[in-house]
Amino acid sequence: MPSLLGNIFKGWADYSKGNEEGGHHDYEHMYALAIDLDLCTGCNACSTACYAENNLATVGEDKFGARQAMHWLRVERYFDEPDMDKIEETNDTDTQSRGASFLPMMCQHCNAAPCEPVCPVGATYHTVDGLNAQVYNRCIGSRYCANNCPFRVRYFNFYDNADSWPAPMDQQLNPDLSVRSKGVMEKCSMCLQRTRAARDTAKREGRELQDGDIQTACQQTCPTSAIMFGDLLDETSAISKIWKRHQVKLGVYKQDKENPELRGYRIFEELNVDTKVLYLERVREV
Amino acid sequence: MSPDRPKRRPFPWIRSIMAAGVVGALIVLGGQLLEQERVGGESPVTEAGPRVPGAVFPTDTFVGKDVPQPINYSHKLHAGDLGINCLYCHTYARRSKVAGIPPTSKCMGCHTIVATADEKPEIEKLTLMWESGQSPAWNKVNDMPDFVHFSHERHLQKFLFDNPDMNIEDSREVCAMCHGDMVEVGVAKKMRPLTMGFCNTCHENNDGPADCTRCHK
Amino acid sequence: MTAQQNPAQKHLTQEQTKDIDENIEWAKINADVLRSMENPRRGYWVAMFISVALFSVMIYAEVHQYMFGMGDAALNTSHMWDLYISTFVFWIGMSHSGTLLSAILHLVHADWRKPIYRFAEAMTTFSLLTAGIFPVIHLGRVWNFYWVMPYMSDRGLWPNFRSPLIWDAFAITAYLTSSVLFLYIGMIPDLAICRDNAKGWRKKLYTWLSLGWRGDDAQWRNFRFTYLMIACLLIPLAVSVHSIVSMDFSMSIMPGWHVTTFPPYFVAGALYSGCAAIITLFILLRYFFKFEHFMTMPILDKVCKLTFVIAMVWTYLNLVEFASVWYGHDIPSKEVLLAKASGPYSPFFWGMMFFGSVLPFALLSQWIRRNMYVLFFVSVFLNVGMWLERWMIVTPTLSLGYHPQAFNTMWPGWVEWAMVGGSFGWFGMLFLVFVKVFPSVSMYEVKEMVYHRKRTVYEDVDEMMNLHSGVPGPEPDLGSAPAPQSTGGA
Amino acid sequence: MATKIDRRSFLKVLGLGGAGAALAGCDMPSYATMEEGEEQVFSYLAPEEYVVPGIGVWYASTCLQCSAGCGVHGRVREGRALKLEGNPDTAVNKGKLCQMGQAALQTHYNPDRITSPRIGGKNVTWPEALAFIKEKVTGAPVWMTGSISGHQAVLLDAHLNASGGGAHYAVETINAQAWQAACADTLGDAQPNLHIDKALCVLSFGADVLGTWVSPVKFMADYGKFRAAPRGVLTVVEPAMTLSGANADHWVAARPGSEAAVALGVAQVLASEYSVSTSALPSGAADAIVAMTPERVNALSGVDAKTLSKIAETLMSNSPSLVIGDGSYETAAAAMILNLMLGNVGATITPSAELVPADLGVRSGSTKALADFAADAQAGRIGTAFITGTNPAFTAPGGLKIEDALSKIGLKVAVAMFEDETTQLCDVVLPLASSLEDWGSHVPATGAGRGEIHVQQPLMEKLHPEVLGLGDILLGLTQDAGADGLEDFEDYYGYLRTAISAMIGADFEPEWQAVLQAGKVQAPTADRSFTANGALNFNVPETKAPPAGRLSLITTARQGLFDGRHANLPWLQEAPDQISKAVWDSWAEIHPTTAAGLGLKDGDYVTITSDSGAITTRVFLYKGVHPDAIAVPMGRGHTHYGRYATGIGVNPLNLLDGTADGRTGEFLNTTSVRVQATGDNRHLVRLMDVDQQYGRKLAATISADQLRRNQGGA
Repeated sequence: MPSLLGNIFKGWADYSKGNEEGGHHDYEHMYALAIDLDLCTGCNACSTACYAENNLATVGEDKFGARQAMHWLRVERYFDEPDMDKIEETNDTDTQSRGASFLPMMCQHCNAAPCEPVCPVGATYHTVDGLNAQVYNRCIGSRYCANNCPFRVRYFNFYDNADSWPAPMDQQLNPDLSVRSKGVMEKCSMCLQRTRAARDTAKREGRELQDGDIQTACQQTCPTSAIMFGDLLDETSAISKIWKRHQVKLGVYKQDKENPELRGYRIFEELNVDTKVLYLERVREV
Repeated sequence: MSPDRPKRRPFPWIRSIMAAGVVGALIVLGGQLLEQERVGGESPVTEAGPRVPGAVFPTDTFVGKDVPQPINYSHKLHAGDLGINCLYCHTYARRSKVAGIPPTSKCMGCHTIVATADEKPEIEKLTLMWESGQSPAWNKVNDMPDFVHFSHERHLQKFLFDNPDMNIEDSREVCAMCHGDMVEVGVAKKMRPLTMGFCNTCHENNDGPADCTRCHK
Repeated sequence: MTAQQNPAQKHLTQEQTKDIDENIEWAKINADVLRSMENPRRGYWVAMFISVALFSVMIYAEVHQYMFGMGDAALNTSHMWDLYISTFVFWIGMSHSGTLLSAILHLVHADWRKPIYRFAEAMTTFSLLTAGIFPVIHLGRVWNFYWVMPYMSDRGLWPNFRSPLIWDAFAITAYLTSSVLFLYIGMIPDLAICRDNAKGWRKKLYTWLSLGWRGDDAQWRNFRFTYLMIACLLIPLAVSVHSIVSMDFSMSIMPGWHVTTFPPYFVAGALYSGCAAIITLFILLRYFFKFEHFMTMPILDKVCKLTFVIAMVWTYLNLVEFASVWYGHDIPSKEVLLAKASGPYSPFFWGMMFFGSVLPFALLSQWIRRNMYVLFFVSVFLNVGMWLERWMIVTPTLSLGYHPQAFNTMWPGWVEWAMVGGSFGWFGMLFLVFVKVFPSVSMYEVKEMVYHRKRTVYEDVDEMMNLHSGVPGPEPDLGSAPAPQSTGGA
Repeated sequence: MATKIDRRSFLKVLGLGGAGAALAGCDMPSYATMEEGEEQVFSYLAPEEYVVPGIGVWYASTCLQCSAGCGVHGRVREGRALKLEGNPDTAVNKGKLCQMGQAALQTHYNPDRITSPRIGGKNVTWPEALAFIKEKVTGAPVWMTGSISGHQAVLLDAHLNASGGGAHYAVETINAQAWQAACADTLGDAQPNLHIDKALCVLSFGADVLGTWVSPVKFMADYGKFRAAPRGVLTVVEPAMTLSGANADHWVAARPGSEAAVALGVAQVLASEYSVSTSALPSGAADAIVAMTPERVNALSGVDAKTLSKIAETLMSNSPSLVIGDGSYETAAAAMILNLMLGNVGATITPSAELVPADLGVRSGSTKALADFAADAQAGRIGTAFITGTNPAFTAPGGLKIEDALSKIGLKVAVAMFEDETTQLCDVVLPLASSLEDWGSHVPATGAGRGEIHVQQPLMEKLHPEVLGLGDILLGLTQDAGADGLEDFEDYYGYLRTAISAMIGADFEPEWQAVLQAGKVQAPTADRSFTANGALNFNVPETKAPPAGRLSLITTARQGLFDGRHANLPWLQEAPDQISKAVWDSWAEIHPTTAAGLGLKDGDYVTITSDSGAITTRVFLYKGVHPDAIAVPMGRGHTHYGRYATGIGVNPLNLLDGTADGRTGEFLNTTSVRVQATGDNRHLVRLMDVDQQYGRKLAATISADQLRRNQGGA
């Protein structure tokens, strides 16, 4: 009896502590991303690398058109520049004279994630590494999490996409993570399998995880090195320096920067979901 | 109410509901106690001290099926009587997720000299396979579902290599935590359920990680 | 004894001035209700066939969805929910008026509810049984639905108690059990009557179900107390169930969903669509089972007026929500509101506004309240309006939201329409079986009503004629009322 | 109960009794998912020392998805290649890969691979195929390949010499021949090193530097440094927006074929307003510049004087700059003139290193080779043709009539991984090994590594036992043809190992393992210097506005499906196009005003007809294309290329009439077409249906001045 009921009482302590301090956990790491939109050329290498690393299914034209595709990382392309600081020549010229702006959009791993409290079976939760984890075996497919995600970066297996890997293409599947069946929600896991492998290597070598031990698949293949991954709790890491240089802090819904012209910003910050992907504004000659 | 109705005691509704409640409670509590006993709690400390010092040893009464194997190898003889260390054959347990079935070259290392093909029919089968360059197709016994990330290396590191009071000769004790005492078994028999409940309980007792993503791929 | 017909009521027959004819014999009540449970005629089988056909389409759609996945329901990355959830809320809404009628009005002693509360309570139970299907079939992995329940699993896992879907599961199961209990306990005296008049398998069934009811004084006292206790427990439960269902939306952060007035708005909407459904079933039962004597016009009048009042409450709450968005600063919510009014879903939105807020004014005209055919269609369209309202809450928000990449207009796939249609078939099936197996009008309550009405009417007559009152002796011989035969029932 | 209830089933009954099993196939409590004895495990026989099951090993190799030849690290576990990453040690891509490189896995594991030799569509064995070839060979065999380099090229020449000196046609649809010709004419070095990272301003005329031009991953890495503080300015002049155009600070739409006019116009502005001397230019350049007045530029290209002066001002205020031009010889020459005028030569353009073992050098492919092949075939000068690494039947312009040119060849042998349009027309098809299961050595397209030759090694066993590598096939054919000195190599691995060991001067295992680990070997190089030389003959084409109802079609190239070779990879078919975000289908990009003129709205089908073909596809409206142009990306429209490409999209290459560039003979990728709406409309399937941000701060932009003000904040 103690093991089961104990679990709920012990669980209750964590659970209540979680509520008292506004979702506070005692984090071991706080993994985050920083993406420099001025370096991002929109070449889509990161998205294809994500397909290769995470066993993403290709669904074909009809299902893609019905918006049932599985692109965990999508590179969006916009033609307007809403707040290009007040230049007189607006965008309604008859030529796209300042090119297009690209935005790699993936799960933002919010610290106050709106998808976590609404999952009926607790299939998505915040790990001690500061990641929003999606446990594929626990998900029963109520899909409330995807409805509640303001970024729409949660993708549902509407079909059993087993036909995406006809033999011998199934030999390419990465054994470090599962192939999701129909009825299960999935999303960018910030290459959880790589984090796990790096932690095993570090433990084997008897040392702490250092900055640069873990590279996400998109970061590793990005030709202009626009994507950076790292642990915000580690002051010496490159990612902490970037967040600090752009004066962007976690846990707030409005940054109060001394120099408001710094490029770093977070998307939908006003929703107080506390995202963990720092975007650096794209730069264009006026 | 017609007077001629025969006098019959009305059905004792209340008492039957109460009785059903009690029986139900007994079943549930009994189930839990069985569960408790099956999953194991404090390890029964035998006089020779805990089998793995510093670890709560999971006990379980689960007994698996006898799985037919291409060669009926005997752990009882090799690991038991001859006292060969587990890690001699299952070398990958020290360095990788999987413990690994020993390559045929390791078996033939001894069996070209000791107990050669002409003495033992099983060894003859093995040697035939060795010469034809085809390794035996063993049937998995302690099989984890594909979505589980279980790393032998991490468990051996905690209970064997980083454990000061544990020396490598008794690696058999650490393996017994999940595989039971292989010394009394033929090829292999599942001695632990290896279900999520079993792993969870052991992790709780030995303060292992409780984060879902540590084990769920 | 025909009352002097004043010109305004010239077309009203004598029975339409009083809630119930107090001279009706108790034997006639038993006879009428028991006749409604006799072997069904052709019309019944046609209705049953349609219901079963619709339900089998639903079964086929569910098996298809179970085999191939949710894709054919045309759901996509932006619209993860659609008709399943809106129809689930619709059916939960339908169930609340049954409780309103049978529990709330019971407490306020509005005895005009007595002839009609039984089928209203049955409607509650069956719409709950129908609503219960949707949270299960909309799951991606339906075979793990039991993970929602807090059972002691050997994996040491519990459901996530912070999720509104878990509250839904608890609320609906609690509400289902209590409304089934309330329906059954309220029916025990009637079942005793049926037991005494039934033969064959019905007799065995009713004997079991009536729990040995003899109608003696101790049993009545216990019954009265139990019935009152459950009624008191049921009222807060009914209100909380639909508030929790509304929290599925108000707990989210989506524009158009996280509105603080959702709980009362949903409860009002629930009572409103429930009353409309009561009118519909009132007319159907009255027409098919010739219950003109019990389901009289004045009672229908009162139900229509009640529906109108609740409709206005709902309209007020609806407009409050629009106003709070209009004057608020949340730009995405304003976009959703404007898109509802002018976007691809605008015909359904204006349909909802017309059927939900304008059509109820038709209930004010006495002509419509008297005309069965018109009132039937008015009540059906009220419910169509309420179904559209649920749909217009779910889908337009999901079609817009915060991220422009998610902007997408979605129309339900064939699997969804099959499920929605099938749910009406399932409800119809349940209701048709109910009317043939159980008394759809509560006999002892109608007798109670007749008895009380008679005493109030004749009391003043007694005083006038200073006859001895209070003792339910033989009726004064006032003309043509035939003497009641004594029957087995109380 | 007949059977004995053992404890396990009792607990199972107990567990199930309460909840009740729901639908069939439900997920039983975790007891039931445990299987015993269901799955099998095969132990190794005698494994390598470093091979541990469960731990991935990274092997170094080379990516052959395009001719850039980036270095690759492949992750292999339990004998299966799982993931490709860039090789950090190769100077060309320094650990990075583009999306085509990432998708190389699907080329290897593609279900539509040819798995055994075929004659006339019937599977045969290798001896039968080789015997058939030996018997049917007439005349000296010729080879048609893509860009090829390294030891395969050496073997190819050996085979050609040994069997009668046939010609070698290196064919690449997407190439930089015009730029190489211009550099050769002006600098004496066809492939100078371009240093984008040292430039403060890059001006590109029709060269998609970040997308498909020469070595995109290298240029993208340099672009990363180019954008770092002090920030460089990128200006791109092209008829339709490519990936470079999308990232330009200033994108200029020029009428197709008029880039040379714009370049000369800029030179004219530099000379007149900024008095940059034009004396040191090659003859013929100065008067071409003087003739190109702004009014004439506007007439020819639609680019007004204000834009010209803005480009000139950017060039002058940000030096050193770098000007690149491609597409036609005139454009490249005009760009080189601008480089000479601005003094970029020596600053951002430096001499390339000459590879001492010259025979390993790159035979860079061109479309002129395809024209010569077709001409020779028509004239009956080709008896036997070996075709590999290219798909002429798909990429040839319609005007070339490649089908009946091929029909005139006696014996056609295709050495290919997939059935495609060309193998349909060939008599013998030999199954080729993929880049992940073959040996080879490749010289990268840009000389970034100064003589680095990338080594290609197999990451895993061959998927299909019958396939052979190009090196092995060449070695076999050459040994049959009786070449001396190659007899004692029984496979290409032996030949390659001896050749490379000779190059590094050590024939022992450790050195060879070191080469395989590095994935590259350093070949000796000799420095080269620029030699200014003679005349530049200019005839800038008169590109006028097309007559009513006609537009000029451009076949744009995209980093993804490239020239159609990657159409059979589902990852790349489903990867949204970088500019239009469309998937799994072709589209025609057209300017909104032109579309309004033709009465077209988004998603309308149009039929585009030229005098050598017609295609019907949907319109995509956006302002990133010149109003007189209609741009259809190449890559789709295969009639026979496996399940993922057949019948998907349309092939604009067939519409080109095959007019060639004067100096280089390359096909121009523009032709005049008639565009008619067909009336039906279907929503073009795209990643996102909106191009605007609706006032939300998603991809925010700031001006460069604000960045410079906060240089510290970067």
